[in-house]
Amino acid sequence: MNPLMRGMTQPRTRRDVFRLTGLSAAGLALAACGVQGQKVAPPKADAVADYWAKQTKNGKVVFANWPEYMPEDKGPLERFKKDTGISYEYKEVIQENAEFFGKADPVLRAGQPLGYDIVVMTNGIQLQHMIELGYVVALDQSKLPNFQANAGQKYKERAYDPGNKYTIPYTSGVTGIAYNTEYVKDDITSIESLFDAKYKGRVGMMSDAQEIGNFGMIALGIDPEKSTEADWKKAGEKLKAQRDAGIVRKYYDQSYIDAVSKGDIWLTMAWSGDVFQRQLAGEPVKFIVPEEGGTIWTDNMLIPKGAANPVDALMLMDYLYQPAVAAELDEFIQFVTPVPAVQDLLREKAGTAKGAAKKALEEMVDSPLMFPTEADYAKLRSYTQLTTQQEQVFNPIFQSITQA
Amino acid sequence: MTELSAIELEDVVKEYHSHGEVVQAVKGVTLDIPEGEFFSLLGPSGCGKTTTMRMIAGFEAPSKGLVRLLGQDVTNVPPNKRDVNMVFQSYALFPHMSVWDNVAFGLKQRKTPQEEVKRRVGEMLEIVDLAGREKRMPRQMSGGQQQRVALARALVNRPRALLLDEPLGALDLKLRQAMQIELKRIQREVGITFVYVTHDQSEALTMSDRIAVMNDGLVEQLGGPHEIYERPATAFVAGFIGTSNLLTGAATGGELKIAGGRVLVPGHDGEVTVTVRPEKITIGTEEPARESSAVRGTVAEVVYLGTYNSYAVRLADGAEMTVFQQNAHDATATAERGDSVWLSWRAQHSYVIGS
Amino acid sequence: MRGARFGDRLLHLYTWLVIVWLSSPIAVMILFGFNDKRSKSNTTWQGFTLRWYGELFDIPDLTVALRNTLVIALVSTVITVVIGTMLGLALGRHRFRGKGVTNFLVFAAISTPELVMGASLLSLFVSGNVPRDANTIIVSHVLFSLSFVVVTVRARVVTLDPSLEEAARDLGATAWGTFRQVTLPAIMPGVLAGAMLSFALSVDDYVVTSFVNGSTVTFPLWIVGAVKTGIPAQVNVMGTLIFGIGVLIAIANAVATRRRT
Amino acid sequence: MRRLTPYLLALPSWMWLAIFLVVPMAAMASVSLQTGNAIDGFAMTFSFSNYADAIGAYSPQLLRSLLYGGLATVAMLVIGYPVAYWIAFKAGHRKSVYLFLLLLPFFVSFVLRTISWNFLLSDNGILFGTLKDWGLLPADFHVLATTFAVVGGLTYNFLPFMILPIYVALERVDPRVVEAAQDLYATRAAAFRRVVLPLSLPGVFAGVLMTFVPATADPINAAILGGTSNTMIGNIIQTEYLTNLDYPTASALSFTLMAVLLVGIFVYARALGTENVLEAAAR
Repeated sequence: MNPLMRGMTQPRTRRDVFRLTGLSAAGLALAACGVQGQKVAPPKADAVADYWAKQTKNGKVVFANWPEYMPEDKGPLERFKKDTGISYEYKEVIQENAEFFGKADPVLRAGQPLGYDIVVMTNGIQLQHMIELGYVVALDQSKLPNFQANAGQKYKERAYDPGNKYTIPYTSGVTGIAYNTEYVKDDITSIESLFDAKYKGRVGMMSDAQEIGNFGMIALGIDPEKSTEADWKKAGEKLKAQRDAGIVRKYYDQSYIDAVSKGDIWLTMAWSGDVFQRQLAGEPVKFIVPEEGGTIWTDNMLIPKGAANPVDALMLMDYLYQPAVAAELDEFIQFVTPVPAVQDLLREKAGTAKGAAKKALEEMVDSPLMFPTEADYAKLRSYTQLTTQQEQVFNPIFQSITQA
Repeated sequence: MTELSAIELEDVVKEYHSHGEVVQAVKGVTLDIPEGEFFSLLGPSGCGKTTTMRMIAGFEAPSKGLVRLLGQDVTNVPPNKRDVNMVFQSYALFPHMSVWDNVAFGLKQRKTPQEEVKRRVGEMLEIVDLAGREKRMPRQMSGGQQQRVALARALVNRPRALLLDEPLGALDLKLRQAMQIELKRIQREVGITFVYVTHDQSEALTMSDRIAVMNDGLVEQLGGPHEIYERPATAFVAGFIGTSNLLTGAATGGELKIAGGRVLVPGHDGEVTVTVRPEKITIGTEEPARESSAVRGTVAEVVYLGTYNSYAVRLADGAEMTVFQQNAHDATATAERGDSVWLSWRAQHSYVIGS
Repeated sequence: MRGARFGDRLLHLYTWLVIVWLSSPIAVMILFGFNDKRSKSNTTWQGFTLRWYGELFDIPDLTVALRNTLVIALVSTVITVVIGTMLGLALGRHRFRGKGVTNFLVFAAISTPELVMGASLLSLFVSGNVPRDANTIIVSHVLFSLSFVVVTVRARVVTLDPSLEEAARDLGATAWGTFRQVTLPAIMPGVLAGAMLSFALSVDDYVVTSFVNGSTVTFPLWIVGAVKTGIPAQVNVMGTLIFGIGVLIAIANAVATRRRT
Repeated sequence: MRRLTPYLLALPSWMWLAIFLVVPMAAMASVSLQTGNAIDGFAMTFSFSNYADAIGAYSPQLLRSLLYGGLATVAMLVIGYPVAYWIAFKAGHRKSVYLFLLLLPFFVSFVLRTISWNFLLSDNGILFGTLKDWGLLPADFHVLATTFAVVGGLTYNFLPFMILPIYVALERVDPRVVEAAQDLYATRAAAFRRVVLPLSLPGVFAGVLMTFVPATADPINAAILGGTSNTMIGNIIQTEYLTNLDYPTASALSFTLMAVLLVGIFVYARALGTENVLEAAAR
């Protein structure tokens, strides 16, 4: 029993209650066991099989996702319920990767269930920590037939999760450059435009260390996936020079998209889906993948350790890979779907649709932001893979620029 | 009058607007207070006496009329530029300042040299008997001490007039009586005009040179204590000041017939209201002589009050009269409850109101 | 005197300017609740519509989030005001052992960065095996609002005349009766100010709540999450309604006080 | 019974503060002295150098936070005091209505308010865009992403926390005391300076405490309204805790911040001539 619980359950005198110092001691004890490390080796294949052999279908699933990541009528989930008889609880509880991890970590570390069967996280430091710390259930590949059949090849070969051991993609997006066509009359093609003194004070960069680091390296012709510490430092110097020259207005989180569509900034690092939604709204923004390259990121579904209904969760994850379901989802989310067949399905739908709906669907089908071409994909790089030790070097290099 | 008037009010009116209605708190007051006078504004609460004083101090601007201090029109002069000071009902001492700082406040505001401030504050604290308590904070003092601080704070400025708003209301009886004498002494010593607002008639009678009795926004009577007591101008004044027996009726040939008796009112005919003070009446069992006013009644109540007895005597028509009888010889009462008695008083003690 | 009246009028105008300034972003929010937007973003004016008012409760999660926020704010405000007023009274009126430490803790609760408070509360709940839900949110909101209530109430209590309470006791009031009929009315401005602060803090909180919410979503949490893909116009409408109801209460209050006097 | 009263009154709050504040703080204090990383674990090494390292690395952000917090507090005082004054003395029986109106925008989520500000203050938005079209402002004029915007945002967001306590203090100033001062030859200005202002100081103190402290620690305004060199210490703590999972540094920075604020309040209380700082702090 931990000291706090003991303190709460034992009868106590008034005097004890006043003894703040005594409670502080309890707090210290609590802290001592609060942040133990528990890096785990990847589970052996037979351990995975063992785990799944013990699990049974329970007829319900709890899905934790980001807001606005599911049509309002919950169509795909409703159909899943009809087809499989599995009821669902859908919770829009994830607002940010870092924050989500920040609050999931103590729970999972204490060996307690998070209360969700599926969680969606972007590839990046937090997802990597989840995997390294053993917070993620290894998937039973044999129970993912739709994924195997329908996922695009690129979505089966992700550096951060080789062999789809722990995750499968929910949706993807591309980090490139967005610019406001009212203020930028040239065609932007190169990443160098972000470093152009012509746009002094009108450039937006991202505050995320990985994202900005990647762009610094891509600008220097370095492939982030193969970068070294020396490369990071070079990229850091380039980004620092960019800041010191007053070119950068601000290091943005999600808010860059409002800034660029209003013209506060003229060009910026950007995520494809955001820009596409603004284009559809008739705002003067354009998205390009720079000729030097951009990055691709993916929001991934995973089953957290201690999940109560892993079998049902896995069924739902796979269900979302049926092309029709994926199409319905993508039409709402408007990011890059991991199921290539969606493009044809939406094209078909556009053929029969009328009026504004038809126009919107046609724009989606033709958009390189939702369906990047092979040429686009060829320019896309993945995030740098970092060990914890590397991260302790990598992050400060770029944070010292974005958080000066 | 050769003396200069310290304070003059000329037909002063104060109106308030409240939800579209106009309320007149003061309905036209004219006063002329000479220098050095101890002047009281007396009346029940809500009669306009405090509003009148606040107009003298400058906290309220009159809706109509003029206020003059020492002959100068100050109607629109703010309070800080008027050479009068005020002692507030709740004292309004500055809670964050010591006794010394409270008393020195006015002098400092007038940029008095530091040496002089020191001397005068010291002197004034002597006068009000607070020397040695300079460092106290107001909340550490008793009500009587706070009252004296308030007095000192106002007087130290040597104002042309001192305005006192029921300054003794919060004190107990003994202290109040002591302070009444004290105030009178101080006033004589410093020789400045005091304007004293009170609802306590005995306080006003004790201290004042002149009294203005106010009722419902108007001055009902203005005069010395003796005049106001003995010759009330209105039934209100007669009733408000001391105890009065009021008798009304039609007089014929200088005599007013009432139930069970007669009241002599020489020289009056027609409808009259007569007031008789209870201490002027003699109570007895024999029918009095023809030259006195006399009335028969039954003793309803006898109250022993130490220096005198108070009788309530019921007349034939049910009206009651109050009679005071001095315990000059022994403490036994002349009459008991239920006794049938004669009340009598001399003709000159029947005062016909308004004559 | 005339100059003074002019100054007062100037200050009156100034007060309204400050109110307008504080409310100006709300005006934009209200306006865009009527925006006939077609895409998910809601930043350019695309025509007038009442559609979002009709579809106000079409996003079930958002409706739930709003309800959660209001219930949590109400409950936590009640708890905070009760225990905060008690502590305010103790600190303002009494001498007792541990007063210094208490004052220090009141200060510490204000000065702890929100993030640290949220993270450490989460560790505590996890260690104590307490499930995170609306209850843990309420507990946390009480914690960070408590000091604000204590400070405002205490400021009021220290100047309260103790003889008032003695008078009430003298007139036969019980200890509780004295508190209810004399002390409480006298400290009411402080209590009310504290309650308003506490409610506003609770409704507004994002950081601490995001740690201790478990799977309970509040209005701010839902909105922060929705920023990524564009905030639906229903959010503006709900904000407008909250604001509108508040204004109505203020007006009703003004009318009621006018009637009474 | 009498002697027990204060303890009984304080008991619920004590329990709350002890369990939900003291215990977690003690845990945090312990974490701030540990070394390690999130993956391999942290161990208690009594590493006081965590503090030196954190302060060394982030002193510019720490000083900047104190500066911004201080500027915003002064601005709030200057803007808020007259409002509190007018409501306390002149608003009559509508006092609570005005207070309510002042606080009303804060019943709407801060995210919405912030988004609205972003829209209003946009470089080419309805405000500045119009002024620029009329040629009243230079084309590159902007408020967002500047120090002014951050301090302005802090001022905006915490203003009610300044106004309310000052109002509470002013509201109990006896108007007759002000009249007494005027009667004693003080001009309106002097009566304010010598009587009203000193009597409202406890409220000012409470207001400063309630605004300076959270404004200095606030990460949100800098993140949303700031530019490239407006990072405040709250943002750093957030990054260290959430992104870098460097719990010891985050804890050490938090304690440093709290200590600096405590010292600041102490100095401020001394400047006001308050004898007992903690008494004053809770006033």
